Amino acid sequence: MAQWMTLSDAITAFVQDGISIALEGFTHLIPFAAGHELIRQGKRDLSLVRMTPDLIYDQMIGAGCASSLMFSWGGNPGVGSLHRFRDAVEHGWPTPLVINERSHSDLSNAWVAGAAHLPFAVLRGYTGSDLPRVNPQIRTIACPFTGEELTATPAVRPDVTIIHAQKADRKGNVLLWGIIGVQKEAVLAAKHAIVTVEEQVDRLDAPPNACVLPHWVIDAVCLVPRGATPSYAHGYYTRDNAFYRRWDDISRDRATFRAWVQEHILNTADFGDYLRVAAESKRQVASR
Amino acid sequence: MAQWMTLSDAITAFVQDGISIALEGFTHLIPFAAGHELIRQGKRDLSLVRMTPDLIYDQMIGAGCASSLMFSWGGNPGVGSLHRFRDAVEHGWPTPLVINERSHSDLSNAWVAGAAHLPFAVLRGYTGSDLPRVNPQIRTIACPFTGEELTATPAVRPDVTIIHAQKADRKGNVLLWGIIGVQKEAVLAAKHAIVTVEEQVDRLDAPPNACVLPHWVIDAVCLVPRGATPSYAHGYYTRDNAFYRRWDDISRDRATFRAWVQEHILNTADFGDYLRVAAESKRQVASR
Amino acid sequence: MSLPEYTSDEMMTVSAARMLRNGAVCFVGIGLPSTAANLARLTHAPDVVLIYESGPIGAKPSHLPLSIGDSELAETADTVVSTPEVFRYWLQGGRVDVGFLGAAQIDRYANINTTVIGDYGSPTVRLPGAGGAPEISSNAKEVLLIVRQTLQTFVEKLDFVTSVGFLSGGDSRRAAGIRGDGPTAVITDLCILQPRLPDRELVVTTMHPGISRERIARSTSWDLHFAEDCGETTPPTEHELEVLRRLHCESAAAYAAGDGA
Amino acid sequence: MSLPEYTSDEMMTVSAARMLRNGAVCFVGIGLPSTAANLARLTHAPDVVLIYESGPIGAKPSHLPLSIGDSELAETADTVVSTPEVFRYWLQGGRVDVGFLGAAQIDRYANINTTVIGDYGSPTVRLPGAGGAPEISSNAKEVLLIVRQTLQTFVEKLDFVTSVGFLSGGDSRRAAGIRGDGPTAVITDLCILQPRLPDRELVVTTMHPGISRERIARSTSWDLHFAEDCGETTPPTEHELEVLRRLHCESAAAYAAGDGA
Repeated sequence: MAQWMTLSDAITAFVQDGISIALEGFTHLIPFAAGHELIRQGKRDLSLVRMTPDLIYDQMIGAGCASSLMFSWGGNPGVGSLHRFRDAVEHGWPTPLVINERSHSDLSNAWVAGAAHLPFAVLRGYTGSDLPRVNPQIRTIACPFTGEELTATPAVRPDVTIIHAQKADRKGNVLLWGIIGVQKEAVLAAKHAIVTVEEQVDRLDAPPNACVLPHWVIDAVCLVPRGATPSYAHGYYTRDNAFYRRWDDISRDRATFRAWVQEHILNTADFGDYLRVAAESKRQVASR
Repeated sequence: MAQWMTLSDAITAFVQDGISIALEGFTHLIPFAAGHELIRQGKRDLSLVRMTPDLIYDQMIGAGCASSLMFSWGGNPGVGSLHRFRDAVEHGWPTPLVINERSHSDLSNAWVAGAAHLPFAVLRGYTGSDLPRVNPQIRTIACPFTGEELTATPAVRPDVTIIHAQKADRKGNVLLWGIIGVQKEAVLAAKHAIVTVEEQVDRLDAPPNACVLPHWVIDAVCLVPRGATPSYAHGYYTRDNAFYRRWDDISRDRATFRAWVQEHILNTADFGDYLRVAAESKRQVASR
Repeated sequence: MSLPEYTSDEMMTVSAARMLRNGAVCFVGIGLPSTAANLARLTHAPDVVLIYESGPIGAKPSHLPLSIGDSELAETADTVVSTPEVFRYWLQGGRVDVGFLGAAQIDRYANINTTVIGDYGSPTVRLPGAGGAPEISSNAKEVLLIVRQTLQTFVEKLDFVTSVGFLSGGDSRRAAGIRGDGPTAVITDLCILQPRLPDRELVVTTMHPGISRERIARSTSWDLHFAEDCGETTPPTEHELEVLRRLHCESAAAYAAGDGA
Repeated sequence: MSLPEYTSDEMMTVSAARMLRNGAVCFVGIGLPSTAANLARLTHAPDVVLIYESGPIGAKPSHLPLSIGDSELAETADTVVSTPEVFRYWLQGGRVDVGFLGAAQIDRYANINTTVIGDYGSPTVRLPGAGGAPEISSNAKEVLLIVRQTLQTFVEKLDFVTSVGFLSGGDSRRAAGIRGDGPTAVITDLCILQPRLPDRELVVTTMHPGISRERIARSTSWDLHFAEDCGETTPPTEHELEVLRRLHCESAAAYAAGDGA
């Protein structure tokens, strides 16, 4: 049963050091506010799951929150590398990062298996690829009818999933639309789910067959306007492409990154405060 | 690539005697017009697939179109038996009917596997049930990670799927909404797909994340207003519950059924003609 | 104030409705289960969540659907998902508290048959079949069964096991690796039966008012036992009957509606 | 009329775009593949269907998305499905005619690496990884690759095989049970390479105008062969360049947009 609460309270209540956690959202609706709050609360030793680590996990990895990462594509889309992710994998900074690497098709199938309470997923994947050689979790299975050999991979069932959505009603029923990625699966596969939303409404007014998550599959709902920034929320604000490009400079160097985290996350009280500080940083960049 | 054509032409072009065929739609949007046209064209020896045979297959089975049936629940919802289905199974009338019986969960998973081009589906099903004893296609499979034993069943991939939908645009892109059942899976699992629709529109105006089938996965689109009668089309007309109840009398007796098929299907030119004759029958029933 | 008059079917439906706690997520079969679940929703359990196998989640119909997929269910639901999603993410996913089922035959361990009377290969009566029952009975956290009690329905041995209750009783259900607690009550037009520990055989725990032990025994093919503290079912209240009858009345109007279309 | 001036990247993108036939269903990676696919859509192939792995099917963006899931893709698509559905029903389901991919390394049999430079356990450069590539390369009916040609990208041996082309050449791809025809062309900033029968080694089939055999050979780590009838790539037309440059211009404006937000 969903409870409305502050994001800070939700993270404190449901996220303990050492748990497995997924913050999902495929380019769209990435729950950045929640990622910042995990950094702000100094969470450690998290087993991260996310198809595309993106800037959100680059920040968390660089800030030392993670001990492992399950993922399928780890770049800054359209820009280049995720420097903090690379630094962790290549040099173990700030702490070593164990990786569990899969393909998009595999990991999205694994989310489906998790939501369906199956222990594994079956797909036509990886043939000829070296990935099964370096990831012993990628196995084969024979079809009991045709004898055909297919790929089997374990389901994903994290302790906590966090997503960002456009709307929730007072009971905590959640509506999202546009690019919905694996968010429904990620919520249903998790033991606990936290949803941050752009707004609270009296009625969802969901179109037929929309992606709705009923309040009874969610633990906490948190009102965080612009909570997906610098990602976007369809119908609310656009993607801050400029920030994605600026991140390349901010994150390339350890000291610059640390200073950014200190100023923008550790020194801010919450995501509203971050947005004010970030807007100020932008003005300074623009006036240079 | 979808071609707009008459239903009669579509059935002639894509349905040959002896093929496997699914007319899907879970209570809602059942493609009755297409079922009638299959009877009208005297198709024989069809391998039918449908979760709920409903009146549409009761009519086709009684008319002698089918040699086998894969299904998961064969009743007249809220009314009772499907008498033609029972007569075929119990007495082989008008021809013997080989049945391949599964559960709803199994068959809907088998549709998913078919759409995903997998040879089999995995589910938590049937434990303790006698169904695997009488259906050798229901087997077990061990999880390669946990060793847990699960149910494996073969995917469904019929030669032809026919569905009814609310709208299509000029190119043949199709939109359906409301109770969407397994229609997307049934279309994507089939070698050929025919869609009958309530109306042709200039623009679909589909809401975000709606159930849209693009024209390039469909072979034929046919304009058949009220083509789901006595089932319903959400937003267009309601279910003819009275007819579902009257069917109990019409279908109970072989001669009465045959007379009904002769008058309403074989003696009518198309579904529009059927609707006129059926309306006349209703008036007679009402005036008795 | 005189007690209201009611039929045995009304007693059965009201008893079944009372079993649903407010807020429970309930996977509803069509017919008696749907009637009972909606009665619960309109009386003591306004926040019960009804899931129908055709796709509606959180349906709040004003009249009883004749079929499992009536438009009323889609229009009043919180959302409508595909049928595979209902079975995969919601039922198998472990999100259903209570599965609400009917049956053509039931045995002493609450195993049920909805497939055939007679031999499977050459049946005397071909019944509709499994539908969602095998997976509802094994994936819902608990199951409620509603069955009219006769010698034909309460049988010594099922002609076919469509869906499991407690298999051969005792711990055999758990030993077979089946999730969920299984049937916690069977509600009939004569009484309420519940599994007795440790053997999990169904025993009568309350008898509906005016129904004798003899009548119940005569309507059961096996040697039926009665709980030591077996009492009387609380009769329907005026409010329960009023809501139930209004539901039926509005439904009858809806069922006839097609005629005028 | 003088020939228009153009860059080698423009020649590459135009060449790649021309490979897409009108009406083809194309699974598009971000970056160069997305640029080429949209150029095709805005020139000779208005009915090409673009599928992005984030969910949009039939996207018709007016500017190039910076990421794989920009709102422009969702807003202009015929429909937006979930990411699992993209990979399960549409790619694995066999509905994709052409997979359009980039790579960090490619070998003579068009196998590609997007995972690591160096050893997997202690990489010199950690690349982004597989994304959709392993299943695109094995489930699409054919694959087009776009890669800038250098000694670092055109290598004798991949540091890691992320996704397969023709494995060890000849019939080895088919023998491994992999669906689809595999890569039918590799488009670079210098030339177009295609698999030669029967060994399926990549050979140069056309060289871009002004590019010499020596330049191409110097940019390739293996002993590269040229087709017997190897000719010159048709240079970009004014129309192709105009559309491509407008696309880039509108995209640059969109990328900068976030700053003002």
